[in-house]
Amino acid sequence: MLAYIGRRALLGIFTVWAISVLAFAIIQLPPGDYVTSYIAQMASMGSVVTDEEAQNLRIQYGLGQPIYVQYFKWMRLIVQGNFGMSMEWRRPVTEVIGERLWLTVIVSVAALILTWVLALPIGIYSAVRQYSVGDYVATFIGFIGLAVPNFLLALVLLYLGFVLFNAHIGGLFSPEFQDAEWSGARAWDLAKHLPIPAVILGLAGTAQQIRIMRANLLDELRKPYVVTARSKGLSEARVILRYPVRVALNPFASTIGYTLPYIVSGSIIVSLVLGLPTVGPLLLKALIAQDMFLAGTIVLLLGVMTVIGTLISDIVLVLIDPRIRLEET
Amino acid sequence: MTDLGRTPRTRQRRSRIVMALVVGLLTTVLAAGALAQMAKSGLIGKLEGPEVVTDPAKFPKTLNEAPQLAALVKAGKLPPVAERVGQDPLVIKPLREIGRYGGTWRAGFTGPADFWNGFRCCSGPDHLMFWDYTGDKVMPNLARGLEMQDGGRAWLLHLRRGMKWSDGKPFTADDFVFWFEDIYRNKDLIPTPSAAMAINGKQGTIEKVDTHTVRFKFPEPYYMLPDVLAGSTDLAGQMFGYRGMGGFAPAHYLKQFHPKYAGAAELDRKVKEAKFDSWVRMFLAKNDWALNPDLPVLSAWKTVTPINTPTWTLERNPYSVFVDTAGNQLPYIDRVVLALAENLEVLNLRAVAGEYDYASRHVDLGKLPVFIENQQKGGYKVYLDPGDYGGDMIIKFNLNYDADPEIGKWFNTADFRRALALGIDRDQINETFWLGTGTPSSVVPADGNKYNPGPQYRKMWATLDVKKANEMLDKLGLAKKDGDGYRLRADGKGRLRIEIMTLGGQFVQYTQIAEMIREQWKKIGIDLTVQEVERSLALKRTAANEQQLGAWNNDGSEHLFTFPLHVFPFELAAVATSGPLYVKWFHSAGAQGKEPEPRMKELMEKWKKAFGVPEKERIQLGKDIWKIAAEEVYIIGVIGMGPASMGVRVVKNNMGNIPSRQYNSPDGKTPGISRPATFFYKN
Amino acid sequence: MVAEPLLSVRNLKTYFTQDEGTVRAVDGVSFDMALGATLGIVGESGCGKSITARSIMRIVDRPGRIVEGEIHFQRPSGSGGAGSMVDLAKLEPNGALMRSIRGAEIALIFQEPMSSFSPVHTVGSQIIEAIRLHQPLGRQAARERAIEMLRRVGVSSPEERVDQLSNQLSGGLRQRAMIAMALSCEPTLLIADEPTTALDVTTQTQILDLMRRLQQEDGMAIMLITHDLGVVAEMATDVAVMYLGRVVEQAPVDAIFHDPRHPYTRALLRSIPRIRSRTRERLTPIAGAVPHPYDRPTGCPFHPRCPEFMAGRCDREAPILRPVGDHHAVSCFLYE
Amino acid sequence: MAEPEAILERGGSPLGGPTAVADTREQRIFVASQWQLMWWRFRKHKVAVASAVVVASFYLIVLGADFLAYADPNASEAHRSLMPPQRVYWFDGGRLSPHVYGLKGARDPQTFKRVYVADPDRKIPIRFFAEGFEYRLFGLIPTTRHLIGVDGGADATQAVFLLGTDVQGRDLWSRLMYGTRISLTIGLFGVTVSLILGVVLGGFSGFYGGMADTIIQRTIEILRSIPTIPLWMGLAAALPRDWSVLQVYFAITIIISLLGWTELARVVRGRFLSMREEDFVVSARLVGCSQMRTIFVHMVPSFMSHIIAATTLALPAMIISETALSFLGLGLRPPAISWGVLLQQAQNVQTVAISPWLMLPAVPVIIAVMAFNFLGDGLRDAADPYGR
Repeated sequence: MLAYIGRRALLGIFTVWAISVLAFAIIQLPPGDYVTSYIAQMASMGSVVTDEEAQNLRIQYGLGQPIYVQYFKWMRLIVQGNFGMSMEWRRPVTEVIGERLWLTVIVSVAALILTWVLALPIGIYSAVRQYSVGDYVATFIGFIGLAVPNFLLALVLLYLGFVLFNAHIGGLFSPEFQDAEWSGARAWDLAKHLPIPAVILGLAGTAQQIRIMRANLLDELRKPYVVTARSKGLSEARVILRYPVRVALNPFASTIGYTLPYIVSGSIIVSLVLGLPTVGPLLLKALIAQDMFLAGTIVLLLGVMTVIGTLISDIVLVLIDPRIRLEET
Repeated sequence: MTDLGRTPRTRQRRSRIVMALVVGLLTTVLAAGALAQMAKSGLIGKLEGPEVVTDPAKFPKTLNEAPQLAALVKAGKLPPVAERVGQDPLVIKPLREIGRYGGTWRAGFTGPADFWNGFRCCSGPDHLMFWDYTGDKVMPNLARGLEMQDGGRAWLLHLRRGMKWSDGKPFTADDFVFWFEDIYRNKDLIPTPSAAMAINGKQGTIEKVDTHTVRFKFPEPYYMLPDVLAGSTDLAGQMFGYRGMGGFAPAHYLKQFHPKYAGAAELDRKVKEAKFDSWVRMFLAKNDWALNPDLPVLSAWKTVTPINTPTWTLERNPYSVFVDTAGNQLPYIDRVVLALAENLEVLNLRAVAGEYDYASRHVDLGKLPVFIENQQKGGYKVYLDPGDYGGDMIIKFNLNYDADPEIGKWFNTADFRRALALGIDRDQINETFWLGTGTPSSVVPADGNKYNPGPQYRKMWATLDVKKANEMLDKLGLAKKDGDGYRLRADGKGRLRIEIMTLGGQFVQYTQIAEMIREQWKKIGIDLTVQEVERSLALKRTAANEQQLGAWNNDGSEHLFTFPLHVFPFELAAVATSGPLYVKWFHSAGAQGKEPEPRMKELMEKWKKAFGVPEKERIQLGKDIWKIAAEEVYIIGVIGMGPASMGVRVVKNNMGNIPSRQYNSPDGKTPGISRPATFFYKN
Repeated sequence: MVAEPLLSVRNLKTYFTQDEGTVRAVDGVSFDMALGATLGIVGESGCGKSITARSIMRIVDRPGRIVEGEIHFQRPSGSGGAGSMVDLAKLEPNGALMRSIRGAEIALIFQEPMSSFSPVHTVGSQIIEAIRLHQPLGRQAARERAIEMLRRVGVSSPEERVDQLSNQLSGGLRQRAMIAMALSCEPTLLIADEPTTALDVTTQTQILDLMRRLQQEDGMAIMLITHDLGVVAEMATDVAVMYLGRVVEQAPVDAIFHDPRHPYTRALLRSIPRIRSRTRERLTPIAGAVPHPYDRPTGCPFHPRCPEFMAGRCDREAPILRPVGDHHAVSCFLYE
Repeated sequence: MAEPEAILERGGSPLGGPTAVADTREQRIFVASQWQLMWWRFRKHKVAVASAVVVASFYLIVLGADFLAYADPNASEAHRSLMPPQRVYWFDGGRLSPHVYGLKGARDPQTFKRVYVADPDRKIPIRFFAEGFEYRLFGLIPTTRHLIGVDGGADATQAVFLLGTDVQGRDLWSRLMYGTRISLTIGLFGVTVSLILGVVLGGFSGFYGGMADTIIQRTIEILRSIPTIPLWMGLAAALPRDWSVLQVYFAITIIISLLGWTELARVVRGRFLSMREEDFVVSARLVGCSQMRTIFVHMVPSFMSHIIAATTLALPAMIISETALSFLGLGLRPPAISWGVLLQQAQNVQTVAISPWLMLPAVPVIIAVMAFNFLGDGLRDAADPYGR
């Protein structure tokens, strides 16, 4: 079993590496570099940046060298635990991201939990009562979340929040807690701001989860062991919950890994609209400003989060599904 | 319909009659014209603002200070206010009343790229000279006075005695010398000398006369210097410190980061420690007014939490040299908190919700109705500050475009440019995107502006006249049209297609407007392609001379001489260009680039000349420049004197000394020109 | 034969009603089973054997349902007085009473030994669950019972097996475990649905021997559902031959093998290698195939394939099961 | 097995070893009923059937966008900026003659909103198959006929605006029609690309397994580990921004599908894996069918259905992606019209506050996504009863 997890971990590391390359590539894709966009910014504010100045900047930022050189420099930094300087924020990348990363995780996880709370029962119900009215209604609700463009939904909720409840506009904290020290009060303030983003994000993922649960369960429901269980004289509820559902949960658990990036991606858009201090808006800005270390690090971190998510789900899977334990050990 | 149906129908009819009446009223109002409408709306008041008192007789005899500072003085942590301010305070007569101390000014900003936000509100303004509230007259500011010598070849700058940096160290001529010798002249920090320090391309020098006197010396007369010091130029004070500019810098503090003073090894260590890639990066970061809380400043507020954090906070500078006529040290407001807003919609909605005490930057004109609607709820009032510049939106012809000779040829044909200008239905655009608050206009600045050539130029080639436009184009030899009614190229290479480059996400919705113009130009048989690009690309293309038409605004052009880049080809790094080759020609004094056509050349000559002549002549030259610009239509003016860029002002009702209208211009650092240091909270 | 049968099915009809049409999986099945007897039910795949079994257990999947008929089952004297009869067909499929019978008095083992255990629970836990469901035993007691049962069915070192997952056991072992679970509550009727089909020959015989042995020990009746006449010959005391949801012939095992009456029965016998046969005779398959469920023939369902087809008769009316000797009944017009 | 279908299964029984004649006959039954049953099962899924209809009608709109639109989607006019949707009056004095009232509009000097009031005396009759701007029906037949229209035409006061207008006074209904065309074709195009990728790679990795399988699986894993949005942002930002709208259009779809294929590949692979083991494939192999034959004659029949289902389920993802990209300003840009573009232009406070009708384009998005999902589910359930 340990060997198995070890193997998965190795794979994860490989994946992370691959992502780091991809991340770096992604950032290099757009034309120009940070200096170009910096000059553009200056220019649009009526300030002059001459070619010589630009050249200087490029040298100072170590741009201009071939991409792979830059990549290896970056890698070396990272290995030393230094993710480099954000060109736009003129601070170490780690500081810039800082709290935002955790807020991202919090928002995502909140959404994830919500997703399950909705998806599991609905999925089970609509599998057991396939084609019943309930099945339709349940899946319908699930799909609405998927179908509504979440950026629009977010904006509308934002506005309604202001009109109806005079709520603080956007963000995850009230101004007074914006950069206060962590405290019970601050956590509570965060909790109060969490529902809207969580709902918007959660809903988007629910349909997918419902479908997975439903399909798995439909699959299991046809297995002979269900008949066996029934023929023992168990009550229907117990038959369903103790056997097929239990088995159907396994593939479900394995989706954690894939749900996480889905939600994190979604969180970027929603964060933008709701102005959440997550890495989402930061990433978008960084990509536009071509602030490569910042953008690169964020993409990398998101990737790592995903890999970790996958790893966790693998481990969970091993724990709850003895079969794998057998095969793998 | 059933009987049941009737009653509601009659009711409907009645309500319709009422509504019809309303409409009648509205239409008449509309007829009365935009201005009348503004007046009615009461959103645009009369231009007003605080004044700098220069007559020592009117100076306050005693000085007061904010309570918390007084407490510190009592505690012995701070010298008495008189010592801190010095013998020659910068006295400002508040707009309406003497204010009360205290309060926090809540506002929003969009991230580290948004430093202008803080410059405008809170940097003092810390120019040596600065504009009065009309934006026309240059007044002493940090400097006590500026004295011309030697026919404009030298200028004596008199500093205020006893004036101090925010850390209590004296502000003296040495800070100018340090800047000039060790920053400005250091090739690593400043690879290219600034045009602001030069006259006719010849660099000037700065030297110390005595502790409180500095001399600027130039090889040729530099009459423009006062305006240059007042405007948002490279000599505009600490705000451009992040680029090594400013005209002065806190020598006593910065020396420790300068290789000349700190040992190379020592400096190297510091750089490593601070994780910078080079000492230059670090030095510039340390000299960044918005980024470095330790940097000694002269502005009314100083940064305490830097711009690269979720909240950019500034607090009163205890050594601020600004005082009101009653002798109260300014600013009145204790702190300014700019909270990071991840996007503009959130920022605007927060303003709507009254979460900001004063907001104009990033406030979207398109949301004006929403702001007005929520005035009560948000406890704020909406003001409009139309700019003085002629173009909230302008369209530049790239006169050097040569990728397609045919197109290039037409761009260099005055009548072609004029015809296109006549093909734009400005009223439509004004109504749609300025909600009728702008003025259809050529590029010339507001009538009040001292360089305005005269009322007749406002509408020159700036009215809708499809018939005339078509005639002109036909005459030019573009009479042939294709099946869809578009004009064909003279070289027989099919339809005459022109492309306009726009930027998204700006104060003005250039792309959408351009789309509207595309529709309008159909009527004159011109096929316009709208190409929205993002900034860095726009820049690349203009520099590479790949742009055909470019949409932008000419804000700043009301200060024609300190902000020329939207008047004629002056700047390579522009998001919209009138001709990169002309720029090269202009700056290389004819050595490189392409020689402009006579009238353009004339315009450029006049501009250059103006720096070396007394104000009277300069004003005349300015008028001439605008005349040429208007007649030749190198740049199409679309809508001008509108509030589109930072002209929609949302201010809490409890804020005092708020002008009902202020001079809106980047050169005036609006609202800096209204001296935010005199704003205060009534309760 | 005992006067009062343990199970008597009367005219049982289980239909699957769907948009496509109604599948009459079981269409008027009738038969009796004596205590301790072994009834073999034979027929081609899909003739309704399994559905019959499931109908008795009342675990027919949707959309199938019993539309008609009675299933009289005699509950053992222990529960509710001797010989109290219940009509299972009338019971609520998931009602308390039915559930107390299901698994306790009527147990089921069936084909897929591979998948008839939950893959994620240990074999033991599943047996224990069954035991504790019907008997007032504590965890530990139930566990011992389970182990003991496993031992009885010949599982080596049951102490370990009990904690293993089904997929750690061979097919044979699983089937044994299934039997252990089925018999753990000493049912009076064991329904074995193709219990050996999926197993190799040697294991088959082992399992059959096991079942026979347990039957002798516990004296329960076995309903042996299979298409393998060989198995029937070995195990059954009586045989019911089914075709398209009907019993076409029912008789003691010898009668079926030595004196088959129904043409279909004969065809069946001809189609398999005769046990203990001396002369080498060639096997003849039954002409044609089982009709499509949605277009079942009129009259006698077998007539399209019947060698003795009487035009105008067999394709018009449906024959009914009538006695043709002691305990021997056939539904065919040949015997009227 | 309890499933009635099971009755068809021929495995196992030593009885009735089928004669040659019987063989062909059964083969036919088998193949026929494969699809027949699928259709039966699909029919059971009422909502799916309804969805099928919806989807179909959406694609009718795609075909007839310019016929259904009654105004030039780009014709802007300040004096009808931000008109709310007009109320249609169906009856005029008892007899059916659908019409709307002419609108008078002006900007309120106090609120700065544009105010429109209906003028009951000016009825504008809605004509069916009326004259309008010229276009080519299905890109072929030049015509000026439109489903509906008014006599007035472009004149601001003489026009109908079923769904109101946007800031530039452009008719939302007509823009919506064109938006539908682009958004749904993008979906199709994108799905086709990812379908090809998915089937080829998935099939490859499923059928041959081994090294190929490992590599492809890892690739999928990595692709899925990267949050999609940044990937899009990077790739989309990489597009030359001076590309024409059309080029961008295709580039975007390709980008979307470059990431969309993984799911399909997984499904396909899964199918192949499970089918490799199924009796009829194995036997087909044993009999010595060529692999091509094995795949196409034996696997594909039951397999197609899954592809169809998976594809249908992939489409809504495409649609959502398109809107998301446009929102980020990385997708289609004006003057192109797509659902994404329309929504992006509605993505501001003043729309929500003052002109909510501009958010209407969300409705077709929602409906389409739902319809495709239900349709897909229906197909999938139909495709295999055991919900594998």
